[in-house]
Amino acid sequence: MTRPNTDASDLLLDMRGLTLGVATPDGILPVVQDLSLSLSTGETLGIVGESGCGKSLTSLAIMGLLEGTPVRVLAGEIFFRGRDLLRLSPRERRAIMGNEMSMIFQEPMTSLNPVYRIGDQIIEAIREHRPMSRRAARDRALELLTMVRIPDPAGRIDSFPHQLSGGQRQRVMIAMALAGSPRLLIADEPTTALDVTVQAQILKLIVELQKDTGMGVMLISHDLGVIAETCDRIAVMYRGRVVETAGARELFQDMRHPYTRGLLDSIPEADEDVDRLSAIPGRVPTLDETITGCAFHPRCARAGAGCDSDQPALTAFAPTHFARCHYPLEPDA
Amino acid sequence: MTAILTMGRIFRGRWLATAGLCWLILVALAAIFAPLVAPYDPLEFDPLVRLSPPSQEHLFGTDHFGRDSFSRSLYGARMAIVIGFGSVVVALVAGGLAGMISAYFTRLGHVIMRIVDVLMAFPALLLALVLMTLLERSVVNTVIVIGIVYATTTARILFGMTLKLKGEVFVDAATCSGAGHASILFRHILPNLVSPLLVQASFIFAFAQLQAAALDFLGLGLPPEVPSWGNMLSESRIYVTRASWLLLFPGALIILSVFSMNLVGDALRDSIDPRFRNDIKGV
Amino acid sequence: MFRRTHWKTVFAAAIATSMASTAFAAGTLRYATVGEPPSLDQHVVTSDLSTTIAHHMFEGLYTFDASNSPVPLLAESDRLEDDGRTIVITLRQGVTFHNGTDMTSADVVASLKRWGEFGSRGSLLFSNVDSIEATGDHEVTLRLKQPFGPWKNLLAFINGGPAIYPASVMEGAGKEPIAPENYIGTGPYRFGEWQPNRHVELVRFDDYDSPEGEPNGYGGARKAEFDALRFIPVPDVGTRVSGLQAGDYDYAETIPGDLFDALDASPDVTTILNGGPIFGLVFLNSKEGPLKENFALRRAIQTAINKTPALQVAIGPEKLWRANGSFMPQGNVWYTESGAENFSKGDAAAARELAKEAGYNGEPIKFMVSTNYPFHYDTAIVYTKQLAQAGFNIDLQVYDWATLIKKRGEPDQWDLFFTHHGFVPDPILISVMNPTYPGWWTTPEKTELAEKFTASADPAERQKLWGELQALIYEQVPTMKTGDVYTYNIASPELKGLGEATLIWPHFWNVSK
Amino acid sequence: MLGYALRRLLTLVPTLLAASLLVFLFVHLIPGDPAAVLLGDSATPEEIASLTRELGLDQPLYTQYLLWLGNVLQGDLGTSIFFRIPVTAVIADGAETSILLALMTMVWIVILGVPIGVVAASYRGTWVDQVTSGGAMLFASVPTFWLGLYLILIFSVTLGWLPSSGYPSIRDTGGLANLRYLLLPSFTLAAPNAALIIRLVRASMLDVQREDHVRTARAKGLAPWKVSVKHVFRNALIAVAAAFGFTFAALVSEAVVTETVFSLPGIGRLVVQSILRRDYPVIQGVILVIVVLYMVINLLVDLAYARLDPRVSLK
Repeated sequence: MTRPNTDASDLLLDMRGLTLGVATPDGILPVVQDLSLSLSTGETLGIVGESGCGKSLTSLAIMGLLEGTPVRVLAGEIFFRGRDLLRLSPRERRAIMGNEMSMIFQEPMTSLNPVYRIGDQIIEAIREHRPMSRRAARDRALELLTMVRIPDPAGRIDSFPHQLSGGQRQRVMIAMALAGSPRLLIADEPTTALDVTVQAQILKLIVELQKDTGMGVMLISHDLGVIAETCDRIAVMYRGRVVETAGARELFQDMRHPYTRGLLDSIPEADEDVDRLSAIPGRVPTLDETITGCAFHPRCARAGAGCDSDQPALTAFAPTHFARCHYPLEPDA
Repeated sequence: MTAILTMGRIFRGRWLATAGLCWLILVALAAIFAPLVAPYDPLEFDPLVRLSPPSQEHLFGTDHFGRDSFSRSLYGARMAIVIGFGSVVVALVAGGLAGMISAYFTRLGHVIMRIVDVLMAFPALLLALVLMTLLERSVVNTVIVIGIVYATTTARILFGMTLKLKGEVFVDAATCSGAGHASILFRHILPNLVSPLLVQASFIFAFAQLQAAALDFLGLGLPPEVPSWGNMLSESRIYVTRASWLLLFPGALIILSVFSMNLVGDALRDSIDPRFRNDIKGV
Repeated sequence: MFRRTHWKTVFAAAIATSMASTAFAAGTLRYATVGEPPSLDQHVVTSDLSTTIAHHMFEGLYTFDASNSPVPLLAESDRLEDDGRTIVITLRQGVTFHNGTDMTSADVVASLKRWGEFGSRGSLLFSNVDSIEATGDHEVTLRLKQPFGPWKNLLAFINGGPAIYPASVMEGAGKEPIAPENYIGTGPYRFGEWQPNRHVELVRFDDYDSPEGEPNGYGGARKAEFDALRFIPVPDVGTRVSGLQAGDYDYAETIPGDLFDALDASPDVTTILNGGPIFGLVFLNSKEGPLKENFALRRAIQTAINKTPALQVAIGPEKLWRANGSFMPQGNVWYTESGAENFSKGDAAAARELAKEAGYNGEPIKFMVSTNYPFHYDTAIVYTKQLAQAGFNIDLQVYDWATLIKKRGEPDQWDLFFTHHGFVPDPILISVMNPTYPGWWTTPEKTELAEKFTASADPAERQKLWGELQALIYEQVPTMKTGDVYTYNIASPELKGLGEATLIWPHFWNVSK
Repeated sequence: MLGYALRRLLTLVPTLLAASLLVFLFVHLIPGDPAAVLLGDSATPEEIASLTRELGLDQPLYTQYLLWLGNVLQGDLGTSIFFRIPVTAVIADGAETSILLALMTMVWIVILGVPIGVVAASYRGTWVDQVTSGGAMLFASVPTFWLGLYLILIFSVTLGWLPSSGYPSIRDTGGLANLRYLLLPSFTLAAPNAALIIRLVRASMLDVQREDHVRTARAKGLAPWKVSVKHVFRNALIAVAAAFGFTFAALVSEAVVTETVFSLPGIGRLVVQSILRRDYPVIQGVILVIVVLYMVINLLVDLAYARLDPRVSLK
């Protein structure tokens, strides 16, 4: 893929040929292959795909949180504001983490340390990168809690995580992520574990915060609906590869990859699980299954000659619209 | 066949645990074939060869009766197995029933668990000491006493596990389909507890050896005439310098066997349902 | 502020003590005992350990010299009147109790009365005593029903014996041992403290009035060289040995025979043999069960046993045991071989024959033994095997000691039990002579001989009668002696004045380090 | 918190009553007779019976129990048959040794168990982990008395560095030099328990490391040691604290053996010797005290647990 965006000044994140592998007793299995994506300041990039497609691992790789997992970066570069994160020392990397770049996770229930008050956890994030007095940090924490619309922040700041609802906890997570005034916010399934009504509130909050701060947001979700509402640009991943990427409007109007179609058709009822997607037959193949050619072909209704042998290349359908398919869909009438 | 495959899966890549398993198999074989393998009668004494160091005739030397330590060690393996299995059976049956029933019938359970609390408040060895003085020294009593000691912890563990399972869908389903209490407890809940029970059993087996040895040491365990590793140590403790082989061999046998059983238990624990993994303390 | 100083002091003291720990120990003898003694009240308690401690504190009218003859201790002299029916004892003057009062005849009378009524061995003498009274400030008169030979030996044997307490302590004292605060005697050491589980400590009695004469056995002058004697219970025998080797104790008692050679050879350890041997006894039930009055069956059992292998197994080095059938050791005035040819036959065939003649049909014979004393148990194992080979059906019942002594009081619970006996200077003190001792040997033959034995005051006649009694023991087999065991203790070589051997109980007057 | 503690203590009362009855029955059902032990081998059954009467041991069991219970409720545990002094005094005397032994053992357990456990967890899967975890399990498999015997042989008899046995009271020596006497015993006692703690610390560290909030902490850009200490270890402590309750019970049991091997004048040996002597009041008193102590320690563990884990509420 040739990179479409060359304006270095607002190019925030630029991944080139990122390949991740997991070490198993049977050898190293690739989980993300040759992934190239970029994100500009102020932009919201959605990454969508079924669980196991490698989207979360990609986000962890960007954050530098792969340590402790069996997953390693095998190849590629991740440029963040012009610096290749993969070449930084751990210390330099940590100076960016939680500061210029921060992340919120899927499980607000477990992503906060249960034994510390939420205020202290936010203060910890603030003071890690900005030397200031506890009192000042506490004021800043209150400010952040107000920003994420926690009701009665002064009363809540000394609560323990278990005393808050799921939505409130996710707000606390967001407050914590904002502690360092990040340029890039990675949100990995931030609403999956929440009630539908709360989901909308949280998404709305993220969008507003993005508008206010001008940060870039990478929103990861299995739910095309969530992505559609919030993102400027969307990348669809399947089994470790981007299969289609386009502007949000562009994608929905003119999708080319059968998998994207499948995802769209199966936008689930709010409370339904990913696994129950009915529009796509079959299941996501497990990692140790070797599939030659297009990884989607066993489930693809359009699969034809060559699909089971040749990996399709990323083809441009428009200047900002690419897809990876031998038999792409025709534009809708 | 499936059992062997399962074992293969559990022990794959764990060479230490595998070595432990092999040692335990060896101990079991020694226990079974002791009368065939033992070069001497373990009770036959000969004052003329007393306290002789290890040699070709007496691999592990002889004790102060002039009895062959190697033969006694082989028969000691028998006692180790009897004590281990016996305690496991007593602990699992008594403790398991108490725990499961308590979790299932909550009101009765409240009473039972209080009794368990009272028993747990007695430090294990003290309880065993008092009971052993009260009863008399015999293999059966030792097994019962050690079993009771571990029955209390087993009851606690099973209580928790059964509670967890009780809330599960399949139990509701069984209840709806009109299954009786006994059927639910033993046909639906129990099968789910078999593997954690096995793990618990392996740790009880290991600790029972140490408890029995401690009781033997305090002179309140197996009858002194029974050749057990603990008795061999207990009788020979004054010979620590005079006849060091009398302490080294049985000591090493106990340590190796307990160590092996712990390794095996550890390997088993890693293979069970993670929900129950933390319930079983073990080593 | 106070607290800070306080801790400083403690810390300084800690350093001082750790540096001066040897100095602290110099004036104290540290004695590792087999366990906690029961009460130290000598009247009612017969534990040897209790006496080992208490005879530094309590004294009787008499004691024994090195040849086990009674010599005066608190007594000064005595005379017999009325053909030996009246004993007049003159007391030493100027003897002070540990509480500061003078010892007078009132104290002696009170003590002897309580001992006579409640004491363990008191009835042996007092069943013959008509009256006891103070016939002067320092004179006591005993009137006997008939002449009684062993009176002086009984008064000299302090174990379960007539220690002299102040009359005030004796007031109201019964069978229950007197409490430690009343441990008031006349000995060279007085009671210091008893920290249960930790130690019993005696401290030097500065106003001690020593008898005169060269030290000889327990007789003669006594001088307390140590500031304190500390008796520390160390029940684990291995710990006693290693503790002495490591310098934590100066003296440790009852060491296993098998360690003798190594310890004897070690320059860091002195071994001290006990002069008077102890001996194991297997009592046979004369009151109930298959052995009751079946003397032939008893002899069959006796014939089956060979005592030597048991001694080899249970004791070890030959230096420490004798397969001796005489109840009194070789060299002792009471030594006699009468009847002893049946001591250790070890003839299974003959025994089987005898048993058959006695009508034995394989009824189970209950043999009680305790594991608290390894030599009891080891010996019993060997005997059981020998008896089984002779066709006896032995039901070996292993108990702890407390259970055994309870059970042996119940005649229906046992047929044989194992115990051991300490050295005693007069055969009258041997437990089998006591008709109420479990076993209950009260045959008419025994009673008659025993009466003659105690009535006689003539040493030669008494020796002859004892020979007949011993022969009767081998004939009626109320008990079986297992052989003499010379136990030994170990000491730091720094201790001076211990002598070659212990008479009965170790003593630490005239001993220093 | 205080209210909770008081309520908990109140609920202990029935448990304690049941325990006291059980203790009393167990102890009195043991065959044997303290009077016989006290009087020694030469005593005749008649003499023993008369002393039994004087000691009041011939009364019916329920009378004796009620009498004892009544005294216990007034804080009087009775008089030792053997020592002829109050049981409370006998226990108090043994308590110094046992408490110091327990404290030193805990120190060993903490200074050995926690760091080694943390190291093992940090080097998970490497040879460091295998050696420490395997070694810990090996130590947990050694009979206490066997270890003690060999430690005495090496450090006291052969090297002469440390006292072999016994423990003089601080009252007598007036200093902390006595603690030397407890070095070997406390290590012996600590070894198997430290091994348990090592494995527990390691396992809970690994469990916590897998938790999401640790990833959050790392995402804040915290240095690894901060993550380890503030987030992983702090949370792992919860499970470890719970284990200290178990450890205490194990300590009491093993102290019986250790105190016997090292001839320490502590409560553990006291109870063994008292069983052998049938000193009923002392056995009852000691066990009752230990049971109370066990319950109080469990209460303290629960309180500590609640402090360590705010999710736990004390009800």
